[in-house]
Amino acid sequence: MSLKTENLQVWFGNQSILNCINLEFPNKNISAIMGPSGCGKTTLLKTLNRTLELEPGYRYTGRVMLSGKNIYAEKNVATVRRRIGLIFQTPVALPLSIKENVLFGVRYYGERNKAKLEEINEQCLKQAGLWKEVKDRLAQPARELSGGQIQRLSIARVLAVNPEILLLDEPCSNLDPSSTKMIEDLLHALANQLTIILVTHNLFQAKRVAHNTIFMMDGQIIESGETKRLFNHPEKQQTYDFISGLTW
Amino acid sequence: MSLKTENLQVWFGNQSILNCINLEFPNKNISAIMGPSGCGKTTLLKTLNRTLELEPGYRYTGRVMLSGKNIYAEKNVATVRRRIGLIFQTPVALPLSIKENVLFGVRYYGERNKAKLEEINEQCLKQAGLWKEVKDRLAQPARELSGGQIQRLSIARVLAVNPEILLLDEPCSNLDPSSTKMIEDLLHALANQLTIILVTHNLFQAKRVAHNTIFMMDGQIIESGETKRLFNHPEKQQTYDFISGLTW
Amino acid sequence: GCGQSEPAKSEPARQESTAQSIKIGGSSTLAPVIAKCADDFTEEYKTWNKVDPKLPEEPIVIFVSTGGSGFGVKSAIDGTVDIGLVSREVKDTEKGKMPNGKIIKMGSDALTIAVNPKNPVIQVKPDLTNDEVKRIFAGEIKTWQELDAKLPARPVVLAIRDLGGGASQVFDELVMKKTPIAKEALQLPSMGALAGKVAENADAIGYVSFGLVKQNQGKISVLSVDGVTPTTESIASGQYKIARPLLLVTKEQPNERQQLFIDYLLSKKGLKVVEDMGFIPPAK
Amino acid sequence: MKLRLMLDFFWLAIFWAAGLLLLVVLFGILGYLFYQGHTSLTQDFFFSSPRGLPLGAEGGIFPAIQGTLFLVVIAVFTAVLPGLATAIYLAEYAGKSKVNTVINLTIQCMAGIPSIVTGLFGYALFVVKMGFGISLLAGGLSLAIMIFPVIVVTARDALQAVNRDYRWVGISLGVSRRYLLSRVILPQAAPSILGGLLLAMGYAAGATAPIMVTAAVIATPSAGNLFEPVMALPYHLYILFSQQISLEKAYGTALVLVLLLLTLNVIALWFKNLKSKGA
Amino acid sequence: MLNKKSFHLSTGTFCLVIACCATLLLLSLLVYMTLVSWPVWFSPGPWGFLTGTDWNPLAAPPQLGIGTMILSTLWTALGAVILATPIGLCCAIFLAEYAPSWLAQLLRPVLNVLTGIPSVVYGFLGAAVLVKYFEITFNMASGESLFCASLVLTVMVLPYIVSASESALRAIPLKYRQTSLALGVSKPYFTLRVLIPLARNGLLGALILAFGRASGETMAVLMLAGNTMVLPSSWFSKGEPLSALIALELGTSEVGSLHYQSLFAAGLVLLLFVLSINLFFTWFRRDRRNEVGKP
Ligand SMILES: Nc1ncnc2c1ncn2[C@@H]1O[C@H](COP(=O)(O)OP(=O)(O)OP(=O)(O)O)[C@@H](O)[C@H]1O
Ligand SMILES: Nc1ncnc2c1ncn2[C@@H]1O[C@H](COP(=O)(O)OP(=O)(O)OP(=O)(O)O)[C@@H](O)[C@H]1O
Ligand SMILES: [Mg+2]
Ligand SMILES: [Mg+2]
Ligand SMILES: O=P([O-])([O-])[O-]
Repeated sequence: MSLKTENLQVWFGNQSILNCINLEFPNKNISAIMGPSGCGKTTLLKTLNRTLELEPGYRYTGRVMLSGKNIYAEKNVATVRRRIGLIFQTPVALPLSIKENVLFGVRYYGERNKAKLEEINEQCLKQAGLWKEVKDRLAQPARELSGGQIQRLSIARVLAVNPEILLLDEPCSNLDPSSTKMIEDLLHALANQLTIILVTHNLFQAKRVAHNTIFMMDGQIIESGETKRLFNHPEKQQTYDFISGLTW
Repeated sequence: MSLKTENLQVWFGNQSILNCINLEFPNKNISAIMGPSGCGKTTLLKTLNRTLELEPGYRYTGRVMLSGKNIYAEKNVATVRRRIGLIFQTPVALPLSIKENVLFGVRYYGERNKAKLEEINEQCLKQAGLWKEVKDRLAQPARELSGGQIQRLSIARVLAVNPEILLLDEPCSNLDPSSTKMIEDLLHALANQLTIILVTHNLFQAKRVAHNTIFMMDGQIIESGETKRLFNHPEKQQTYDFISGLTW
Repeated sequence: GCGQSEPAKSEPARQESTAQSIKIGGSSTLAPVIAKCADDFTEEYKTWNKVDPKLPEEPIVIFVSTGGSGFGVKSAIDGTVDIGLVSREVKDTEKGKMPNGKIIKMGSDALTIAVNPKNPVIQVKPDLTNDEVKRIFAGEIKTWQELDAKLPARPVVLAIRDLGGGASQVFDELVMKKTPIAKEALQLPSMGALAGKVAENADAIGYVSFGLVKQNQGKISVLSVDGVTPTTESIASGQYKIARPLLLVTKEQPNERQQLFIDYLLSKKGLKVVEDMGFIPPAK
Repeated sequence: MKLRLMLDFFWLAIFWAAGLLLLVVLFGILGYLFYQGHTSLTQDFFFSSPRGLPLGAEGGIFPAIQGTLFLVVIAVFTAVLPGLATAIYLAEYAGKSKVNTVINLTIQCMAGIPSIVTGLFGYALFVVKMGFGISLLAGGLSLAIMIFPVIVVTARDALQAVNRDYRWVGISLGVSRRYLLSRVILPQAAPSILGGLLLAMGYAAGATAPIMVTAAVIATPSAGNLFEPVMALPYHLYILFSQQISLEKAYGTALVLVLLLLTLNVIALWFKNLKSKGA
Repeated sequence: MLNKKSFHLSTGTFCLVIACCATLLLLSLLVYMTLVSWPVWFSPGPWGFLTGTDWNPLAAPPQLGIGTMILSTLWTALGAVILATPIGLCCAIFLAEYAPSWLAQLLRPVLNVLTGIPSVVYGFLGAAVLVKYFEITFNMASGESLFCASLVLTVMVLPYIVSASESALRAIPLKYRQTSLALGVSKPYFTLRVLIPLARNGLLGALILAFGRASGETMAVLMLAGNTMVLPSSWFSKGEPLSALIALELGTSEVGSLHYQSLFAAGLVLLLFVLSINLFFTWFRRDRRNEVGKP
């Protein structure tokens, strides 16, 4: 599914947070969004699946087109959010068992068939690379998992509701190197089926996983393009400063 | 003033936070401390000026020597803290006017002479590079200043009580590039008079300002030495991983 | 200023203040009468020197509180009040605790067996025997129908005074004679409340003070007991049996001011209030 | 899915209904009181003594207003200093020590003491043991025991709410706690502390049980002497109603009591706003 | 410098002394009440006193049993909590999750005012309005009942439940909300499946607190419960809760008499009961903190 933003602008109160964002995220590709702290990366992700609406005092103009349709014109917000899965920076285990965490959304959407539920559970946990570690303790509370496991559980939970696009906000910022590796491999695998958009503050991670990279600053897109090109031959001075570590 | 730690160990409750720290901070030099989040950088700084004692449940062994005297053997804690100024990560403006913020400590130490107070105020604000921006509104509440200005105000406030050593905890983490630049210049200038110890998570900042760099992980010193040497020829694998962005 | 809350200093301070003011408390039947008198007294004289030129020019201050006859006797004994109001006989044990005390009779009252005017019992059975009254309050007669077949089968709601009321003790003595009162009975904290309960509840029966019946003319109806209707005459003559005195008690001999007020209470003006409130002034 | 949407709607309706019920209850109470009581609110009602037969059926409630004010003043004056000192100790000095835990626990337990038990204790201690008699002082002190924990808790929370960073800054500069407290923390916490004090005053003004046996009488011409009893609004209301003296006056008294409380609440709210603007 | 240091110490010590005195006040209250009521714990004995159903302290051999009152207290308080729980929780959820901010800002002072309305006013309104209403609508012989008292207590404890539950709900980190809603589920589904389980302990704590408050209430129950000595057999019978007993009889009991002592014993029972509820609440809250500590 292709995702596109057209002249997107976002304010909180009177403060402008995103400014004239025009982006296109290619289908079944991984795009990385980078930029200094507070530049609006998280806000952009939230705008893309309408969780922005949970923030008090937001305002927006412009459009976000999913397969040619503006998601903000859609009546049913829940469906939009289901189709565009968002995984937050801090991994969250809902206060349910591991299995119920995975099936949380599925159950809401009315699936009652037990066998079917079991199947979804197993498949998604496998996709998230968590099945082996947890298959013997599916009924245990999810909060007993480690940070990295909970991060993968979040991914499984989103995959369970069958999204077409996956947004990830700094998914590895709290993880140790080996968990990071696991998530990156998972993203590579998922890129065959889904469009993935990834916010990261780790230049090296962007280099490793992303096909495209977008560099933002102060709510504006400074530069975007193929990852290699952007890192090796940045067109803008700000981009150069950022990747050489002057701005952080 | 030379500062040295000898076999410093710190626990919170039963959890060991700092482990056998032996460091020497050369006189009138800037030392940078780096390491992944939660490795104990802030704790180390707090140990160095005895604000650690305000944390409930801390325990320590070892010594911190200031000019050859163990600061933990000193009766008068307040003096130790005055001599070793600490500036916290989040800049804090006390709910007083700009001028009173600067003079907060000075007044406590009994300075009553008006002219003298004025002089200290002006001199410290100048040192912190803030004088020009605020000289016309010294009586205004300090919270109306911007983040970078408050950070510099904090530095002025500490300078006003005449410290011999300056500890800074990620002083630029919330600042924009231009404010960062200003603070870095300020540190360079201050290094002529003071010993400065700086915690930073920004590799490039360490490269730019520090004479020496210390790399910590899990409460232990992994490697320390001259900045250039450490970045170009790290001796330990962990250091290499960290500076090449694998660990963060 | 509230700094001088030291207990040591309080004694003299208190003596002084009791010397100036008069504290009166007790029977909820009598308290409104005394409160009214005190109000009139204060309004009329304002300062003590107007009552008696020998006294200094100080404002007259009289406090009246309620709480029941039990409270009246008890507080008089422990000195919390200067004059206790009691609407029952003072027991010998109590008299023993205030050997120098004075007991002054303000008048007489009776406990009438009162019901709501809407209650058909007034037409059907306006006269009860003492035994019937006893059985009603003992809870043996639970519905009006059990009292008389012509009456509706609605429950009897008993309204009584709590333990501290003089009325409850008088009633126990004169009517119940050791038979315990039904536990279902509603205990009301004052005679006024008891009268109010009977006035507003169609099924209620209670022993309302004669004075309050007169104050609430039309709102409360009275049944006769053993053929005697409580009236000023029948009570004064002792024909109506469930009668009780209205007393003022003091622990010591009343001081000058207290005596002046007691005199006022026993004067024409005071007794007029007693009469106005429906009670029977003491026989001259 | 349809079922799910209906369920969603059902719960939404329940939650909204519950929230609105709260508004209805409050405005129902206030509205009803006002409707029944506003006719009594004449100048005479506020500024004259109870009169009539039985006393209170006519006239006003001036001595009761006076008495309530005196009681509240005594209670607040007695409780405020120990309350503040305890709060300061808890917030500033005790840290996470055992003492802190014990005192905090005690304060919480004290806040839970039923008001009638406070009255019982006050009666036994002040009225009987210390010999104050049924008096303004005994009632005021009983009320002080009652509002003491309220003052401690609000002041403690207000002090603790002051930005923790201020403490760190102050301490790392090597100044003393007392200096920091008086120059930064107390001024910051003052509006909240005052607000809490006002609420405690409202609490004391409305309490009946503690003064019923320690201070209140049904008639007194004046108030002000510490060792003499007083009339008080809540007790007067209780007597007016329970002795069936006058329902109309009872509504009037209740309305006055509630208006007093509303005023205190509004002022407390204003203090709070003052603070949020200032910070 | 040196005297500054000593002054600093003395401020702390001064405050500590005061704080300790306050602590001792509670202790002395307990001790004092125990001392006064001492004989009662011997003559009828604790068991007889607590379970006896006859209360007649002035009779020739005095009958001292407060079982009836204890039962009445429990009935009214439990009844109030049972009634207030669903309403209170729904209100709290509404405030924390659904109310538009202007409405929430209006409702919070409303809660404050409801907490502040004196209990005598509640009792008065209950007696003047509710009791009449019951008598007329249900054709009851007399409208006072434990239920009536419970109903008014419900309104009185509702604000406590709402504000304590609301803060329990608000203490739940935002991330749970965002995570759930980002999956495309509805708010009520999130509320019931995630929010309430997360806040469960806090919500229970609010109820415990409310139960403690309701048990100690005096004026409202005094005016509404009916004050009869009969052992309450249902929610709709009348009764005399402990607090009402004390309020009603303290004034008339002679200092030092057995009556006086047994009223203190009743007060002690009430006090210990409410204190243990409070202690239980504290223990409960501490327990909850430990759980939230985990991610
Ligand atoms: N709910 C909100 N209300 C007001 N301002 C907000 C809100 N959320 C975010 N902001 C502001 O919007 C700007 C962008 O925030 P955002 O979280 O998108 O930054 P980010 O790029 O994700 O930063 P980081 O790398 O630190 O996560 C920041 O200045 C932030 O203060
Ligand atoms: N008061 C405390 N009580 C218990 N544990 C603490 C306390 N303060 C810090 N810690 C723990 O000590 C460890 C080191 O904390 P510290 O703040 O020194 O890390 P840091 O290196 O400064 O991290 P960051 O880069 O995120 O600021 C962490 O695991 C932290 O959880
Ligand atoms: Mg972000
Ligand atoms: Mg840190
Ligand atoms: O007049 P009482 O003693 O019955 O209140």
